[in-house]
Formats: sequence, C-alpha cells, structure tokens
Amino acid sequence: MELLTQNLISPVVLAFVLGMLARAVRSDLEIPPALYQGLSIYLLFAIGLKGGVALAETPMVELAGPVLITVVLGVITPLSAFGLLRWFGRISRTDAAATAAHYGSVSAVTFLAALEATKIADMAPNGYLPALVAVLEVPGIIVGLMLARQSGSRGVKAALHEVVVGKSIFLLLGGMAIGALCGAEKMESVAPLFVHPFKGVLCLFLLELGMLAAGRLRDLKSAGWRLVVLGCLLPLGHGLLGTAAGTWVGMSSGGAAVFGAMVGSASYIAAPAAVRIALPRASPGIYLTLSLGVTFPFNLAIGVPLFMSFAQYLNAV
Amino acid sequence: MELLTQNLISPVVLAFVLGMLARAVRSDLEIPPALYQGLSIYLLFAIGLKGGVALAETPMVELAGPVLITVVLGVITPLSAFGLLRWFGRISRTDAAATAAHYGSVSAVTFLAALEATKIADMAPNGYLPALVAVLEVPGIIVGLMLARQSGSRGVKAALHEVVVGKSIFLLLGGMAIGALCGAEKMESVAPLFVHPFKGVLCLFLLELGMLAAGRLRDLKSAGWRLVVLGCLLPLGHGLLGTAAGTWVGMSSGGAAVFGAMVGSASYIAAPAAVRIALPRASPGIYLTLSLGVTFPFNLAIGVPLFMSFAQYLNAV
Amino acid sequence: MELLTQNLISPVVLAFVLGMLARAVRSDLEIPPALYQGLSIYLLFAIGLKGGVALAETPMVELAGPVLITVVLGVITPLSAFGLLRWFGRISRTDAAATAAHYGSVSAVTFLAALEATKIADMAPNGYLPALVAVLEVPGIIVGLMLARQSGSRGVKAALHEVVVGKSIFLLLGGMAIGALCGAEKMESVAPLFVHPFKGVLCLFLLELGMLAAGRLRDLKSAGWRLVVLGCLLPLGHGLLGTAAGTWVGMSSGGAAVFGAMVGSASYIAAPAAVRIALPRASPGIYLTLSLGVTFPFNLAIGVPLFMSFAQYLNAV
Amino acid sequence: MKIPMTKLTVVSESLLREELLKMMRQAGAKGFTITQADGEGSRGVRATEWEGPNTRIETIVSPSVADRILDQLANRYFEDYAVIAWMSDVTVWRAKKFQD
Amino acid sequence: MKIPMTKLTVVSESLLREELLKMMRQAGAKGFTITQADGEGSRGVRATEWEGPNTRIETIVSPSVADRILDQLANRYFEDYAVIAWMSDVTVWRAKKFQD
Amino acid sequence: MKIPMTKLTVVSESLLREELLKMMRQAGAKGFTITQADGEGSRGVRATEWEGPNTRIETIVSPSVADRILDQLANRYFEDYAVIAWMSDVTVWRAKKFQD
Ligand SMILES: Nc1ncnc2c1ncn2[C@@H]1O[C@H](COP(=O)(O)O)[C@@H](O)[C@H]1O
Ligand SMILES: Nc1ncnc2c1ncn2[C@@H]1O[C@H](COP(=O)(O)O)[C@@H](O)[C@H]1O
Ligand SMILES: Nc1ncnc2c1ncn2[C@@H]1O[C@H](COP(=O)(O)O)[C@@H](O)[C@H]1O
Ligand code: NA
Ligand code: NA
Ligand code: NA
Repeated sequence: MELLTQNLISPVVLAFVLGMLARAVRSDLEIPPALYQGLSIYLLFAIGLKGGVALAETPMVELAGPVLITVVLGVITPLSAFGLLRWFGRISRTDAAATAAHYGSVSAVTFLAALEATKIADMAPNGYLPALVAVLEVPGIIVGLMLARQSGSRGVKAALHEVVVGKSIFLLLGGMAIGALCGAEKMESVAPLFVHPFKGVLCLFLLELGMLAAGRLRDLKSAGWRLVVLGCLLPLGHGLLGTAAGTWVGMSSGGAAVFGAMVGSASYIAAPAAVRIALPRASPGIYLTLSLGVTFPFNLAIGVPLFMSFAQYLNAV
Repeated sequence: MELLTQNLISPVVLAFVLGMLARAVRSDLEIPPALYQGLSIYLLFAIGLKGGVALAETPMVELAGPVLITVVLGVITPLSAFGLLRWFGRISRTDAAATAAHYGSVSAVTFLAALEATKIADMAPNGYLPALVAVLEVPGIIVGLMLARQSGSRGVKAALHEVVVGKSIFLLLGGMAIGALCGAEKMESVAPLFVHPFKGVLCLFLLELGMLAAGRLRDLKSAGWRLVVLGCLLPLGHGLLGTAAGTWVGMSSGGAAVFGAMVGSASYIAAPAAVRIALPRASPGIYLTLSLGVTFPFNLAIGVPLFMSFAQYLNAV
Repeated sequence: MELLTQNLISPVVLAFVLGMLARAVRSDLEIPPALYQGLSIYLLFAIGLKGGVALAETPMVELAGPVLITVVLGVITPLSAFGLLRWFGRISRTDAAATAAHYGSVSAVTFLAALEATKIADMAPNGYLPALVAVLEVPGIIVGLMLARQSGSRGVKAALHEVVVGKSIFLLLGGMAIGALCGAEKMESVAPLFVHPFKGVLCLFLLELGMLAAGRLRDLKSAGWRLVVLGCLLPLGHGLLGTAAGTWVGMSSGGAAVFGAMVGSASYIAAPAAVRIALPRASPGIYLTLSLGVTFPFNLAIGVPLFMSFAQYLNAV
Repeated sequence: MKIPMTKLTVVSESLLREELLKMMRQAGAKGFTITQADGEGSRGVRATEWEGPNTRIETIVSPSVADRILDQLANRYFEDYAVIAWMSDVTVWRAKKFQD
Repeated sequence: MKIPMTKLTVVSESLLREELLKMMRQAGAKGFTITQADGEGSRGVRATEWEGPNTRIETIVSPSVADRILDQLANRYFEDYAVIAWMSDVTVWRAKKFQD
Repeated sequence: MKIPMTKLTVVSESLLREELLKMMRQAGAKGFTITQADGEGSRGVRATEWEGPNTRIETIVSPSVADRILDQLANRYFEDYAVIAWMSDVTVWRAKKFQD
C-alpha cells in the first residue's frame, strides 16, 4: 500500500496525469512532434548505453536463463491474450491477433517507469534488463501476426523488417553495443547527458504520453467494457507470471518486478507500426486504445507497485 | 551603478543582445520553432516545479498578503496604463485597452531574468513568487478587455479561456502542483534536468527573444516617440510601485525586486494571444512592439537592477 | 597504435558508425531537422563560450603567431588542394575550385572530435583554438572561389556574406564574445548546460552525421578512385603540415594535434552553402561526397590519432 | 469514378486554427489536410508571430459547401484577421468521402 | 515552352510514405514534393498517430501516369489505409523533366 | 467578388529562399505562403541537404506577374539550381489584395 502511494506521487506519474489533464481541460499545450521524437530517441539510446555497460560486466552464463524465459514468455503471452480477446472480448480474429501482438511485445516506457520505481524503493534491478527489452520486442509480434492467418505477400516479412530495424530496437541495440564496447570508464564523459538528466526527460515524455492516452480514452466507450476489463486483466496476469518467472531464473527482486512490468506491458510504438503494415484491416481503435489508453496507465499506477510487492514476497518466501 | 553593470554583463543579457545583433547583421541564424516551443515548455514547467516545492514549505498565512497585493496591482496597473496611453500616447480606445491588458499582465521571462539577477547578487527571493506569476497573469487581461467596452459574443470569455488553460499558465500551475505534491526530496531525481541547466536554457531562449525583439524594433518608428516614452515610463512606475508594495507585505529585498519586475513587466505571450482573439481590431504593431520591443529590453537592462537597488534601499530604511 | 584504438572505441566515433549502420540496414531512424539544427546551434555556441573564456585569459601577444599561421595555411591549403584535384583528380576547373574551397576551410565537428580525443589522452589543447576555427573558416573559401575565375555579379561577395554572418561563424564568434566578456566565474552558472553535457550532445550529432555521410557514400562510385584517394591524402598532408606549424608557433602538443585536424579537415557546413551560391555549376556530388563521405571519417578514425602521435613526437624531439 | 470537386485552401494566422476548422465542419466539410506555413502578406505583424507559423488548410468539398465556407470567411474573418482563401477545380476518386 | 500537365496530390498516413513513393516511381513519376501534414478525415485513428503527421505528396506527371498511379491507389490502398488523392491541371515549364 | 487569378508554386532548394522571394516581390507578387518540403527530382544531391529541406512557395498573382516571375526563373535559375515551378487557375475573394 505504501509502495502504491509512493509510486503514484512521483514526478513521472504526475507528469502523465498532467498530460491527461491538459486534454481534459482543452489546454492548447502541445509538445512539437520534433521534440517528442527527440525525447524518444534520447530515452532509447540512453537506456541502451547504460544497459550495454552493465551487459559487458555480466557473465554470459548468467544471461542464458533470462533470455530463454523472455523468449518463452514472448510466445506465451500473445497466445493467452488472443484466447481471452476472442472468447471474453468477442472481437474478430484479425482484431484479436493484432491486439495480441501488442500484448506479446513490450512497452519501453513502462520498462523505464518500472526501473525508476524500483530505484526509488532501493530495489536494485539487474543491469542486463535492457537487453531483454530488445529480445521481448520481437517474438510477440511474430506470433500475433501468425495468429491472424493472413500471411499475404506484404505480411509478416515486411512487418518484421519494420520492427527489427525500426528505430526503437535499432537505438536500443545500438546504444547497448556502444555501451558494451566503451565500458563504464569511457561512458563517464557522456553521463552528464545520458545518465543524470534521464529521469527529467522521462517526465517530459510522460507529459506527452498523457496527452496521447487521453485522446485514446475517448474511444473507450466504443471499445466496450469487456475490452476495458481485459486491458486490466491481461497486464495483471502476464505481469505476475513474469515476476514469478523472473524470480525463478534468479533475478533480484527489483529485477523480477521490472521484468514483470515488461511482460505485462503492451507495446504502443513498435507493434502498432508493424501491425498497421501487416494487418491493415485490424482496427487501431481497438489495439491502440487498449495498449495506450488502458494498459499503460494501469501498469503505471497499479501494476508496477504490485509486481514490486509480489517480487519482494517471492524473495522472502 | 555596479549592480547595473553586473546585470548587463551576464550570459542571459548578452544572449539577448546577440540575438538582436543576429537580425541587425542579417545573419541566417534561426531557432527552429519546435525547439523554441520546447525551450518555453521547459522554462515554464521547471519554474513551476521549483515554485511548487517552495510553496509547499510556505505557511498559508504568509501567502495571503502577497496574493492580495498581486490581485490589487493586477487591477491598478492596466488602469494607469490605459489612462496614460489615451492621454499621453494619444491612441484609440481599442488600442489603449489592448496595450493596457499587456501591462496589467506579466512577462514570465522578465520574471526569470530578475530571479537570476537577484541570485547572482545574493539577494535570495521568496520561494512562493512563481505562484504570484500565475495570479498576476489573469486580472490585467480581464480589466484590459473590459476597458475596450466591446464585450461582443466572442469577447472576454473566449479570451479568458485562452489565458487560463493556455499553455503558459497550465504548465506553471501544473509544475507547481507536481512540485508541491512530491516535495523537495523526490524532486531531486529530476533536478539534473529541471534545475541545473536552467540558466543555460534561459540563455538560449533569450537568444531567440532578441531576434524577435529586433524584428519589433522595425515598427518603432511608426509607433511614434510618445509610445516609446511610455514603454519606458510604465515599467518604471509600475515596477517601483511593485517593489514598494512587495516590501510592504513583507517580502525579502530580493523578493520585492523580483516582484517589482513582474508588476513592471508587460506580457508578450499570454496577453497577445488573448487580445488577438477578443480585440482583433487592436493593432499588434502597437502592443507587441511596446511590450517586446521596448519594455522587455528596458526591464532587462535598467528596470531589474533599479528595482534591486530600490528594494535594498527600502529594506535599509 | 594504442592511441588509434583508444580513439576508435569512443562514444563519439561509435555514434558516427551507428549512424552509418542505420542507413546501411535501412532503419527508419531519423533525427528531425529541428532537433538537428538545435544540436548544431548548441555545439557552436557552447564551443564559442568556452573559447571566449580561455581567450580572455590569453595574452594578446601569444595569439599573434597562431592567428598568422592560420591565415597562411588558409591560403596555402586550397591551392595545394586545387593543384592536386586538377592534376591527379582530373576534374574540371570549377569542380576543383569548389572542392578546394572546402579543403581550405574547416570542419567544426572534426575540431570538436579532435578536442575530445586530446582531452581523453590528457594532452591539454590551448584554450584559444576556437578563435582559430573562426579565422580559418574564411580565407580558404575566398581563395577557392577566386580559383574558379568566375567573379560574376553574384559571385564572391554574396558567398562571403553567406559565410561571415552565416550561423556557424556567427554563433562561434558570438559565443566567444559572451564568454570573454563574462569571464570564467559568471559562466559557471551556465556550465551545467553548455559544458557538462557537451560530449553527449556531440555523440547525438555524430549519429546524424553518420547517416548523412552514409548517404554520401552512395556517390563514391561515380566519384572514382582518384578522388577517393585524394580525399584521404589531402587531410593527411594538410594535417601533418598543420601539426608541424602549430608546434612551431608554440602550441602544446595537444593544441598542435587539434590544429592539425582543423587544417586537415574539409568544411561541410559553411563552404557548401557559399559554394552553391557562388559556383552553382560545380557538382555537389563531388565536393560534398569528398568532404563529408571521405575526409571526415578519415580524420575521425585515422587523422586525429595520427596528428596526436606526430605532435607528441615533434614535442619530444 | 472520377468526380469533379472543389478544393478550397485557407491560409490564416495559426491562432484561428481550431475556430476555422469548427466553422468549416459546420459548413459541411468532411476532411482536412493541414500544414504549417510561413507567410508574407499585406499585414506585417502577427500577434502569434512567435507562437509559430501560419496554418494552411486544404479541404475538398462540393462547390456549394465551398461557397458556404467562403461566405462565413468573408463575414467573420477577412476584415479583422490575416486570412486568405482560394478555390480550384480538382478531380477525385472515392467521391462518397466528400459528399455533404 | 508552357505545357499542360497533371498534378496529383496524395495524402496518406506517414507510415506508407516510402511504399507510396516507390509505387509512384514505378508508375512513371519523375519527381516529388513532400510535406508533412496533419489531417482529419473519415477515419479518426492513426496507428502512427504519434509517430508524426500525415504525408502529403505532390507529383507533376502526364495524365497517363496519373491514371496509372490512381489505379494502383484504388486497388491496393484506398480501402484499407487512410489515403486520399486529388488531381488538377497545371502548366509547367521545362517539360522534359516531367515526361515519361 | 470572385475573381480568377493565377497561383504560381515554386519549389526550390532552401538556400535560394530569400533570393527568390525578393525576385518575386520585385516582379509584383504581394504575398506568399511558404512551407518546408522534402523533395526528389532529377538532381539527387543538395548542397544544403542537411541544412533542411526544400522550400515551397505559393503566390497568388495576376497572369502577367506570373509570366514575369517565370521569365526570371527560366533565365536565372532553372539551369543551375534545383528549382521547379507550376501554375494553376484559382478563384479568389478580396481581389484587391492580389492586384499589381
Ligand atoms: N498573394 C498571396 N499569395 C499567397 N499567399 C498569400 C498572399 N497574400 C497573403 N497570403 C498568405 O496569407 C497570410 C495572411 O495574409 P495577410 O492578411 O495579407 O497578411 C500571409 O501570411 C500569407 O501566408
Ligand atoms: N475532404 C478532405 N479534404 C482534404 N483532405 C482530406 C479530406 N478527407 C481526408 N483528407 C486527408 O486524408 C487523410 C486520410 O483521410 P481518411 O482516410 O478519411 O481518414 C486525412 O487525415 C486528411 O489529411
Ligand atoms: N515531377 C515533379 N513533381 C513534383 N515536384 C517535383 C518534380 N520534380 C522535381 N520536383 C521538386 O523540385 C525539386 C528540385 O527538382 P530537381 O531540380 O529535379 O532536383 C525536387 O526536390 C522536388 O521537390
Ligand atoms: Na508484453
Ligand atoms: Na505588469
Ligand atoms: Na582545412
């Protein structure tokens, strides 16, 4: 409970709320697209750099378990999402597959928010986690697209290219490579840009994300209560599963909580672009509304502190 | 006198001069609009955050006097400006009312520049001042618009909405709320973005402002010497009045000087947008030229150090 | 050799490589133009500020030698470049003159990269070097344009105006003036923006530059091997000459190495704009490809460490 | 199904963007393509000069909707604000999109 | 040498930019002028909403090339994607630039 | 007061922006709407490639002014620079704005 309040009253979460408020009161506040893109380039590159330094210091053997479990969860979660969306959510195969691709993939910002939350709570997360973000981004999208059973000519292949060399993964992996090659000492010279102001930049980014999410909320009504319920249940289930699996393969309790948030999160950058290319008939009004309008705020407010408590509990057992 | 030189030879003031120079020598230097908007979002949000932290630590009772005097001055200054603009400036009722709205409101950048100047001179200003900026922004515009006696259908109401949920006030108040809720400790994590580089960002912003002000100077000739004189006298009179009033309600000498600069300043962000909507026939060539081309540089170069000396004098008496 | 590896495995160089890679794998990564312009404004202004502070502390007499030798090299290098481009490169007079203007001028980013490299290697460069960048930018372009023997109506004069009040020189000189006027103490307040994050910003800039250079590489084939060879030989020759001359006029070994990199570099901001105005028939496919696609990466990877070794050797002799 | 329609282009100070879009929607326009633009015209000064550039709105409409929008522009905006508009003939496909 | 040509304007969600340019090149277009645009139309939502705005492509082509491009748009894009197109008559100089 | 006018659109490398505007003003143009644009044409390379994109200038003028501008473009720019121009018929209101 205290974790929950502490998590909610933080600059990052409040910036998100402020963004939503801006839309609610019809403020003319707007983050120019160029700036917004700049912020996201910064965040992904910075997290990559930092992850790379940590990765270089992690023995290979310690990585095997986490990477494997990430791939496994990347295959399982879109399947469970698809099943529930068809059965309980009652949407078409194409829409369910498209949405499943989002839940199979990962939201980098949820990852970052979880990372910050664990740091504030002094639950040091494992340094190799950014690498897992890159690993988790891909399989869910593949599985999701395959579920649509529409491997037309421009289908899965074009979509995959979109994801793998898409800017998010490219910057994340590129940053990791640079961080790993340079090592901690050389990276110190760029820390005043890429490390110290990081959390402030995350704040500004969430301000924009709040405005976008508020725009999505308008579509909630047409989505129907069944989907809104799933938008909360899916991250909950996947997140707890991820936390447990993370603990099981030996992550620290902070690491397992962040990993849970990753698994529970739904992509709203890489997946939408890929799905739009491969499944143009799937409705963005469903998959974007669920991932950005429901699941992201759910994780930010409730998911992350919950996974932290659960990880601590598992660790204490 | 020493204060004056010290104030003039500072990165912030010189950046403004450099901006004016860029236009004078017809350099192709240009701050892209997206960047410029980014800088202003940063400045307003950052000052809000910092003010919010200070506000949370200020006892309510200490605020009553400053808030009250701010509202009073917000009503008086547009009236005195209107009178002088009509009588000495000889401009039409609509133009005088529009310009009075600007002098009744406040320029956030003048506030920031004054804040920095007092810090350099070791005259600690009161922490709650950002809140007064938000308070001062509104009444002057209302009074100004009412002076125009044109409460047409789209008049005052639309203009007020423009001001109150306009991005400047929204970010200032939003930042303050976040700062107050989080408190000093939690804000530390975002200080490397929102506190440390603040003055450097202000520099870049003034570079752009210098370019814009230089553009305004071209219109000075058509404005006539009477208006230029008023563009100096109004901030002088209002500023000294504000400094005295600030001292009287118990501000520190640094605080009273900054408060004087606020009262003496003329808005060139919130007011122009509101006035343009409500009084489309008022000439931007008058109100923008005066507020941005005359009063802003006057305050930056002469007003601020003067108010500082005056505040010190009052405090010593 | 160790210098070479140490130079290559640095965040700055690797960011450039990552940018080239982005184009090679057809990633959709893109730095928005507004952001890119913002980065370049920042870099030039920041280096100016820092140089200005150093300049104010340098006795005038110590500057005479370096400034003189800079002008001399600014006249010699376009001549040698022109001769080799005509004789060995076999290109037209106009194309050779246009390209010579680039090699006579200086690349600010090469300067910055060299500066960082010497700092990492603990070879403190002289503080007045930024002033020499401004000095070196102009004569090479004049000589180059005169070599084209086309002083038509819109020729040299328009081009020179383009260079001298062009944003790069304007920001550099403007920053230097502010830095010199304010002095070290007053600049401290803006250091958290203009000094500490500097190298990180340079990284992001090189990411973009890598993408642009990769675009240029496509034109390499049509340029022919003779030009590619010259794109390596010219910076080598000019750079060693510059390093020797710098040592001779009394620069520290770090300073001489950076000076060598400056002399060896080819402009790809100021010169292309000036040349395009004055010599519209010269082919950008030649001069841009050589300066950005060949000479810049050559200097970054090989030139800079070489000039550093050479400067150390000269100093030890 | 090529069908002749009218393209109306409105350039205005950006402050009016939302207001103009609302007015056009009410007049029957079904879609808009909006770009940022700099401008130069008979009025030198913009109150929002530094809030960013002009707004350029294109809308494909039937001739009658175009006329209705132009009437509104002439009555409520042309005199006081920096607004200009021009109209040209275009051919579109998928004409149902543009019908009022 | 004033020559009548056809100007085709295509506005689409920006995700399709490269794909559409490629298709148009294959259909015979020799050049493009591309601007970023915001938009409003029958489809409210964009998958790339926050990836940035719409893309507005203008290309001056011969009437036959314009028809070829429109056929492709109608067959492959109009139904599933947020794409609209319009065509108008223009006069150009240096016509060799635009010939197919 | 609907009046037929000519809309001239000029797309050029952005380096020429001020120069072209000056020339057009001298030729009698009274106003401009300017947008940034990317472009693709017969010349691949831009000297200012990374200084930012092309400039797209629209000006509503009388046919005679349009012709004067085009003459200047043809004589001084078409050969050496990346510039193209096209002309179309438009209908405007408030025609006094556009008169020369
Ligand atoms: N003759 C013209 N051709 C093209 N655009 C124009 C013209 N006149 C005005 N404009 C545009 O309309 C805006 C407002 O014009 P004005 O009200 O004359 O200042 C200008 O900023 C330009 O963007
Ligand atoms: N009637 C219209 N006039 C101008 N642009 C339109 C119109 N309808 C749609 N558009 C543009 O085409 C894009 C896609 O339209 P839609 O597929 O209807 O959502 C919109 O975002 C607008 O930019
Ligand atoms: N056929 C065309 N249609 C539309 N725009 C064009 C066309 N050809 C060239 N352009 C534009 O004009 C610019 C210069 O063209 P160019 O001189 O052919 O490189 C290009 O960058 C495009 O923006
Ligand atoms: Na997931
Ligand atoms: Na005031
Ligand atoms: Na050189």
